[in-house]
Amino acid sequence: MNLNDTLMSLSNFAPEIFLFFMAMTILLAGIFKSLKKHVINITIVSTIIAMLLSFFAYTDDSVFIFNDSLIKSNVTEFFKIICYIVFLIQILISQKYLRDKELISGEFYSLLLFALIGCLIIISANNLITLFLGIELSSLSLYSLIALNRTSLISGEAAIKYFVLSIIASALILFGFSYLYGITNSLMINEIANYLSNNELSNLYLFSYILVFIGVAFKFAVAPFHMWLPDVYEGAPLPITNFIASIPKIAFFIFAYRFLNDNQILYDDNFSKFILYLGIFSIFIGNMYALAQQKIMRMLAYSGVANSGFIFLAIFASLEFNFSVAAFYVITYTVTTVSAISIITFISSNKFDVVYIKDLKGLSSKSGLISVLFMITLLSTAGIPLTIGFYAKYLVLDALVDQDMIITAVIVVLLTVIGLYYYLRVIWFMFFEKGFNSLVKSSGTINLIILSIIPLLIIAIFIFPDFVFSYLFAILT
Amino acid sequence: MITMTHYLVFSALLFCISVAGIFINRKNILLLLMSIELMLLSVNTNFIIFSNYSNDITGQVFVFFILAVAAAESAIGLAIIVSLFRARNSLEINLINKLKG
Amino acid sequence: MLENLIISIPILLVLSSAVMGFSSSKLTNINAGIISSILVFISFIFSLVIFYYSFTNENSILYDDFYQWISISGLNIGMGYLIDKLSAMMMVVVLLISFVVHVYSIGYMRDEKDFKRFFSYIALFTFSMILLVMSNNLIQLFIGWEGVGLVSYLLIGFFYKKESAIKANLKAFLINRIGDMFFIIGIIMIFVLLDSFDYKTMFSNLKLVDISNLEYYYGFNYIDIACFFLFIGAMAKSAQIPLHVWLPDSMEGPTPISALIHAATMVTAGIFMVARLSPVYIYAEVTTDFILIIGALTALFIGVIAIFDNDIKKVIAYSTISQLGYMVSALGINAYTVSFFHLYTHAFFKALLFLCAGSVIMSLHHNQDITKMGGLRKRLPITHFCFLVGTLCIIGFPLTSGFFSKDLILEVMLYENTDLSFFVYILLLIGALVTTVYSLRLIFIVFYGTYRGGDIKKIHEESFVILSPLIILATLSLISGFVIHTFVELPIFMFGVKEIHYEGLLPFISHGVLSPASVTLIAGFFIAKHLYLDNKEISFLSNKYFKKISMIIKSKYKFDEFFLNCSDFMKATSYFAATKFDIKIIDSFIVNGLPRKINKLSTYFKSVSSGYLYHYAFLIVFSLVVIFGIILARVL
Amino acid sequence: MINNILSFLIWLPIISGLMILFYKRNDAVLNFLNIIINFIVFFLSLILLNSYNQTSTNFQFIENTNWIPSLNIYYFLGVDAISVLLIFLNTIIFLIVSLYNSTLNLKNRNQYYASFLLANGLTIGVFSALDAILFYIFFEALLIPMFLIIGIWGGANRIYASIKFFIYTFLGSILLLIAFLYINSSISSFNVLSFYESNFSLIEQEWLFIAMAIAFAIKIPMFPFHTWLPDAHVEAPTSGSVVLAAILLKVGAYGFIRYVLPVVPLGASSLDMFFIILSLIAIVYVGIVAITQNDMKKLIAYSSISHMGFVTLGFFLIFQLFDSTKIQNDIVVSLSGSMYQIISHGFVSAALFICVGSIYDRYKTKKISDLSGLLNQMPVYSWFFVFFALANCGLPGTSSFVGELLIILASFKTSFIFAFLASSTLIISAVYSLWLVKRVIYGELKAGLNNDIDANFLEKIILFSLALIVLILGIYPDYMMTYMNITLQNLTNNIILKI
Repeated sequence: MNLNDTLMSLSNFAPEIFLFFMAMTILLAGIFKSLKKHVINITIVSTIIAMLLSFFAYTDDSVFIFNDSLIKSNVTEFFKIICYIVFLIQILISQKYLRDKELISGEFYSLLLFALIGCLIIISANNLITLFLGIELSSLSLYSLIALNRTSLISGEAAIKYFVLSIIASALILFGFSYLYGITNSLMINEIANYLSNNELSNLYLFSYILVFIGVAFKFAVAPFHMWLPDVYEGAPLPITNFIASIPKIAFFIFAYRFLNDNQILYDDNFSKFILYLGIFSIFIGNMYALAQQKIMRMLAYSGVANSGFIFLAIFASLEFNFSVAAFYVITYTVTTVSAISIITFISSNKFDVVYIKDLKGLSSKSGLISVLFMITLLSTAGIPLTIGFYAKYLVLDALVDQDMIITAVIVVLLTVIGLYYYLRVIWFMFFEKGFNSLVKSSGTINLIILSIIPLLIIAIFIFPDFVFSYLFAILT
Repeated sequence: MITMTHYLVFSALLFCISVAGIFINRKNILLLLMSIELMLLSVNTNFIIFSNYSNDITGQVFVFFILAVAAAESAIGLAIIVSLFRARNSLEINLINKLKG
Repeated sequence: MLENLIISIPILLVLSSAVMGFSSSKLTNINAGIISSILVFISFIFSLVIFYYSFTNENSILYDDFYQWISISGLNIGMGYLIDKLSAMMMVVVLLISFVVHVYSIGYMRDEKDFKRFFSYIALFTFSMILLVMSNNLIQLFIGWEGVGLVSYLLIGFFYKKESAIKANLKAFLINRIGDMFFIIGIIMIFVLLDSFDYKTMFSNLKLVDISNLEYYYGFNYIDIACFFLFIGAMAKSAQIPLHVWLPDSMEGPTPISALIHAATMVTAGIFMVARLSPVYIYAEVTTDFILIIGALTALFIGVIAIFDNDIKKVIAYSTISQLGYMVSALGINAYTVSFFHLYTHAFFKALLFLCAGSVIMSLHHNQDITKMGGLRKRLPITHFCFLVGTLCIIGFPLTSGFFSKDLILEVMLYENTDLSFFVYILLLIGALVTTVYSLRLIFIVFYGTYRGGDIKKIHEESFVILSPLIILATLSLISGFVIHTFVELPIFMFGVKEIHYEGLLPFISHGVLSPASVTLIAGFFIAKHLYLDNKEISFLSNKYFKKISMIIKSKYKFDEFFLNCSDFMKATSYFAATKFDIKIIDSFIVNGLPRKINKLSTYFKSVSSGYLYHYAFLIVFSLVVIFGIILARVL
Repeated sequence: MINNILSFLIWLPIISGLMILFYKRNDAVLNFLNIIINFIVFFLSLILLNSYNQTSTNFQFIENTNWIPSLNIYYFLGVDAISVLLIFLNTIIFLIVSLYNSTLNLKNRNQYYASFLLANGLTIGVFSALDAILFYIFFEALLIPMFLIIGIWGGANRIYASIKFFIYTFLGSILLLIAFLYINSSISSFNVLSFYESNFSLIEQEWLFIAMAIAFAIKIPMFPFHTWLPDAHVEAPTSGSVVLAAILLKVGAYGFIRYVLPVVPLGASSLDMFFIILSLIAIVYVGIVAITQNDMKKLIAYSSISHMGFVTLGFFLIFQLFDSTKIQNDIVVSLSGSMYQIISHGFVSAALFICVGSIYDRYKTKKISDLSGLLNQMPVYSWFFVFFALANCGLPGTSSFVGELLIILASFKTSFIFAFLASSTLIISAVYSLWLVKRVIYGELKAGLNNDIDANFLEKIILFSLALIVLILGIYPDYMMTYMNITLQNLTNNIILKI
């Protein structure tokens, strides 16, 4: 590896490296009282800069950098930019909440940035080592972030649960990695994934893939590996939940994409059925549990479980199509979840935490705009037309029907109908009930504008969806 | 003659024991950390075996990374446990179920 | 020219109805009544012109469509007219009576708040009736048919605050609806057979149909069934047993209405319909026998009820039903013209009787109970005279109109010369006796004897507006029978109908006077005189068997109770279906039950989640083992 | 302009509805704006009605844009006579509703109007979409404004009703989506015209038919799926009930005639007896259920179900007719009857709900047992009520008679029993309609009912125009009959060719 390569690699990885340095800087800045109040701004500005760097360096070619351990292509950059945008929205919205809860500190933003960088590395990783490091970087940061609210009992509990279970998942993934390494003699993901083009499928390969994908299922919170998700949603501070619900999902989707794209294993009946049934089971469990929830975050968590099930179905469906269906689903789901949690973050304040669904009673009379935005978000999660959530579910169903899996499709849609009920319940509390939540604050024009971005996009992309589809189709082929 | 299979079975058993340690242990959180450590070690064993048998050094490089990360994980785990202990004055796993349902 | 006249009749009537219904309060009641009457009168004149035309031009049939109601491939229904002698005659009768009733109502209804609404209704009624009469197809007939039913419904409930009135109108409408249900099936059956609703096409298609081979249900001929269903419609409208129960109750309406709708015109629509469809009915042999029996039963058994009723209007109403029975039984032997003749005479004298009754009721300040009347002959001489004329007509006193028409029916019945017709003839003859008794009873109790209602001095004749219609009708009742030859020679429609054995007016009169009917007349007179004028008892009438019979008759054969039970049953069914089946089973058990089950399951799932870390870990490991197990089993 | 009239019809109310959300200052201005918008939409539909060429069998005013090429979904609009008439019904009803709404006291008036405008546009979309997915999108999206209308402005038990409404109809429609996807997966098109040319095997058609029929049967609603409707009607605000009864139910019927009968006729014909029986149960049984309802809105809701039973009966008779008579015209007659019943019921039920709603506004009760003798206090309303009740029981001269006559006629051609049961509605509908009138309108005024406000000018106009429409449709049905005749013949041809 010569200097030229190194420079090229550095330049191609500049946004992440820049962010990394900024994360350090913020950590330092947090120590000094005089700089402490600037950490937010520094974080925002550096994220924007990183995003712009990433945006302007966008090319359609794929480049292997750092001795092929990382890869940069239009796929990675596209998803990274989405990560940046989502991240930006999250920190912009969470300011007020964090201030109320007195959680603002240098290490908070620094850790958050590290978690982001970890996810970005997962997206770019082409080597098992970098991949593992990326996973661990984001996980380690998140463990600490969840536990950040030291006075809260449930934060600690959420953190320890997430910690232990997440390490089990990591260990499973690593275990799978070790066998893959043993079979292929390589740590390069592209080589591992292409292994089958020259070799027969061995049972060991299948089992290690299943191990790895159980790890992935855990990260996506696909049932029965979902138990951590509701606890973390409930226990963690809302901005952290917001992060966990969104960016790692995108990262792990790319993880799955790397391992499965052009891989013959998808055509293996055992593996594809594994993905399929896991997905259906997850939709079932998620919806069934969400139905009885009284707490809004747990409800969203279980709805997340159901949606992750759909993501697995979408991955299954990439048999027929390509990963664009799954990618669209992941993006849709991520974005709508961010919107939902951001709205909850925004209306929670130190005096009034939105914990139960009934806390939203009469929100529409207090703030019509917020409740309409929330409604759009929820409808999108439920997959009702006029929102992109419809296309997301539509594509999955379409893929299932195209593979003549009508019964599966019917089961899935029937489960979705169950799911509809709890989304509607939120809407009914917001719109149909008389409210008393005078403590909800819904001021701040800038925040409202930021909150409106995603719901507006949800509608706008619904009306003109084709450029998204064709773009995803183009880059993921 | 000890073949690769033996090693692999050994590491798999190690993995199983550690996993069992996690859910059979219902007393102390610290024991969890140990089980986790053991789990990662079984992975390490695997990597070393494969690396050795295939004459490829990268597997062993990976092991170093895993060890380092494991150390970091232990550190953070301990930190979480400390904060948990401060909040509730106990490390009984049985008591950690405020979040459920 | 004639076409314009024909079109303008319904237009004038609907105009009158609309003007009365929507006019502002500026139009005073009297003026409104006058305008309305004038419009009807003009229509009447027009109808006379049409009538003149169709009786002077031999075999002339005016036929056209105003417009196409529906004209799609496979279905052509027009709205139009078919004026032959039958409909021209009927139109004249309807419009004449309507006009008379209009005039009468100006006086009778003058104190009503809803005066104009009343006039709007009767104009609408006349319109619907004309629509029915002049229709050239079955659908238009049905529209008019339902239209008159509607107005009858509205008018019976005219005094909408009275509970009995609104009960009666609902009853009337619903029972008519029972008939209509069958009627519409009948219409459709005819359509399916003859491929048209239009009379002209229908009857010409009838020639192409092989009637004898139309086996349908249970050995009945298709035409029989169709005609049977059509006749059920007629039974409801023309108040035949057992669907007659609405007519006595309909006397809750204002009296002019009883005269117009429930005596002279609407109730005869059933007769008119059968007469109109006579070319079809002559093929329905079983059904015509049925018609014959129903008519005879109605004529006798409902007539008997009239002897025991004390409400002046109800007595007349029962007599109407009985007379309708006569007309129907004439239909039963395909003697359509005879039946129609009785319809025509009956229209005049029955309207007359009702209007007289109305005059009495008005004079007595809305008292209808005949036990509180008596001796009114002196105070109400004109009314008495007219009532007497009406009574003479109905009992068939020689040379009155009723004499001609009723005797003709009896004669034709006897002449038919089958077992059934002879049996019916006997029934009708007894019916004639009964008619005499109750009619004379009424006039004796009301106008003779002594007044039983208090001070007779306060009673006096009503104004000229009330009386002049009586006089007109009385005159018509007296003279209208002399046109008998027109009827016996009247071709109902394009098909030839039954030859009537008729040798001229004088032989008919002499034959009629010497017939058994005269015996019943005389016998009836003496019975009535004995019982009601002299107030004596007849010994055999007081034995216990006769008491029992009279109890049955007074209970009106429990028909009302039967329909009441039916409606109670329907309500109970509905209540059961609504609360038990619809709500309990479908809604609670299935529609809400399934979600409830799912919700329960969900709550159960939630409750079994412990939240313990080691359970979570165990579950992960367990699932892992299961997944591996399954895949191992599949792979190996 | 005339070429894009359908787009205008769809998007004008939707966009103006969204804009009206941001204006809440002055109620009078809002009323005015709302009425004007609805009037313009009505006027546009009038133009549509007028410039539609009845003699052509083709879809007209076609707009075809490749909306989502990657999913093969087109923005494909077009109308035949069925659609035109339904759009016309739709715009009239919404115009009337907008007039009626301006007489009400409302909270959040702008949102209320916006919901209705949205519903207006979306319904027009449903009736004019010729791409299955586009149809589905409008079909589903229509639930949202209705859900909000019932849920926000409804009665005491509105939440239960609205959720039931939403979930129940959603449940059905999602099966519809799967059916569409299946069709697309074999013929690679969502285009209705290619749906018509599709040729599925019998078993496929049966399953497709079941999926689609459940969706539309819930929407109509047919007998065992009907229980959401009374609840929704009882809780919905008056205008909501009007739209629900007059428009939403018709969407289900439209679905049958556009997506079920011509697309999977074999499937339909093999299961038609079942649906005929369900329709007859709806006519007889649901009619009987209506009799003893104590809530006026519930009564009318059940009567709506019963009347819609005629519509479905007319639809499913066609296969029996084809089997027994083989005469195409008979089928056309049956379909014409159904279509006429759809339109007629739209007006009659709308008017009845307006009457009941006005009674509720004045006396704050819909319970029949609480009311009596309203004729004494509000004669104008009461006479209209009587009129529409009579129209409801299919009195000749009103529009309801025409459809029922044709359907009874068609059913007689297949079976005497069908005709007998179908015509029993003459009695049953008279019982529930007129018994209602007897108890509520006639009689002595119930003590405690004190309200001297009769219909005001606007309400008189509303009721009068509805009455006029009902009468005109009843007296001169030929205009509409011939208007849609060619289309129905063409439809019949399509169906016959595939059986």
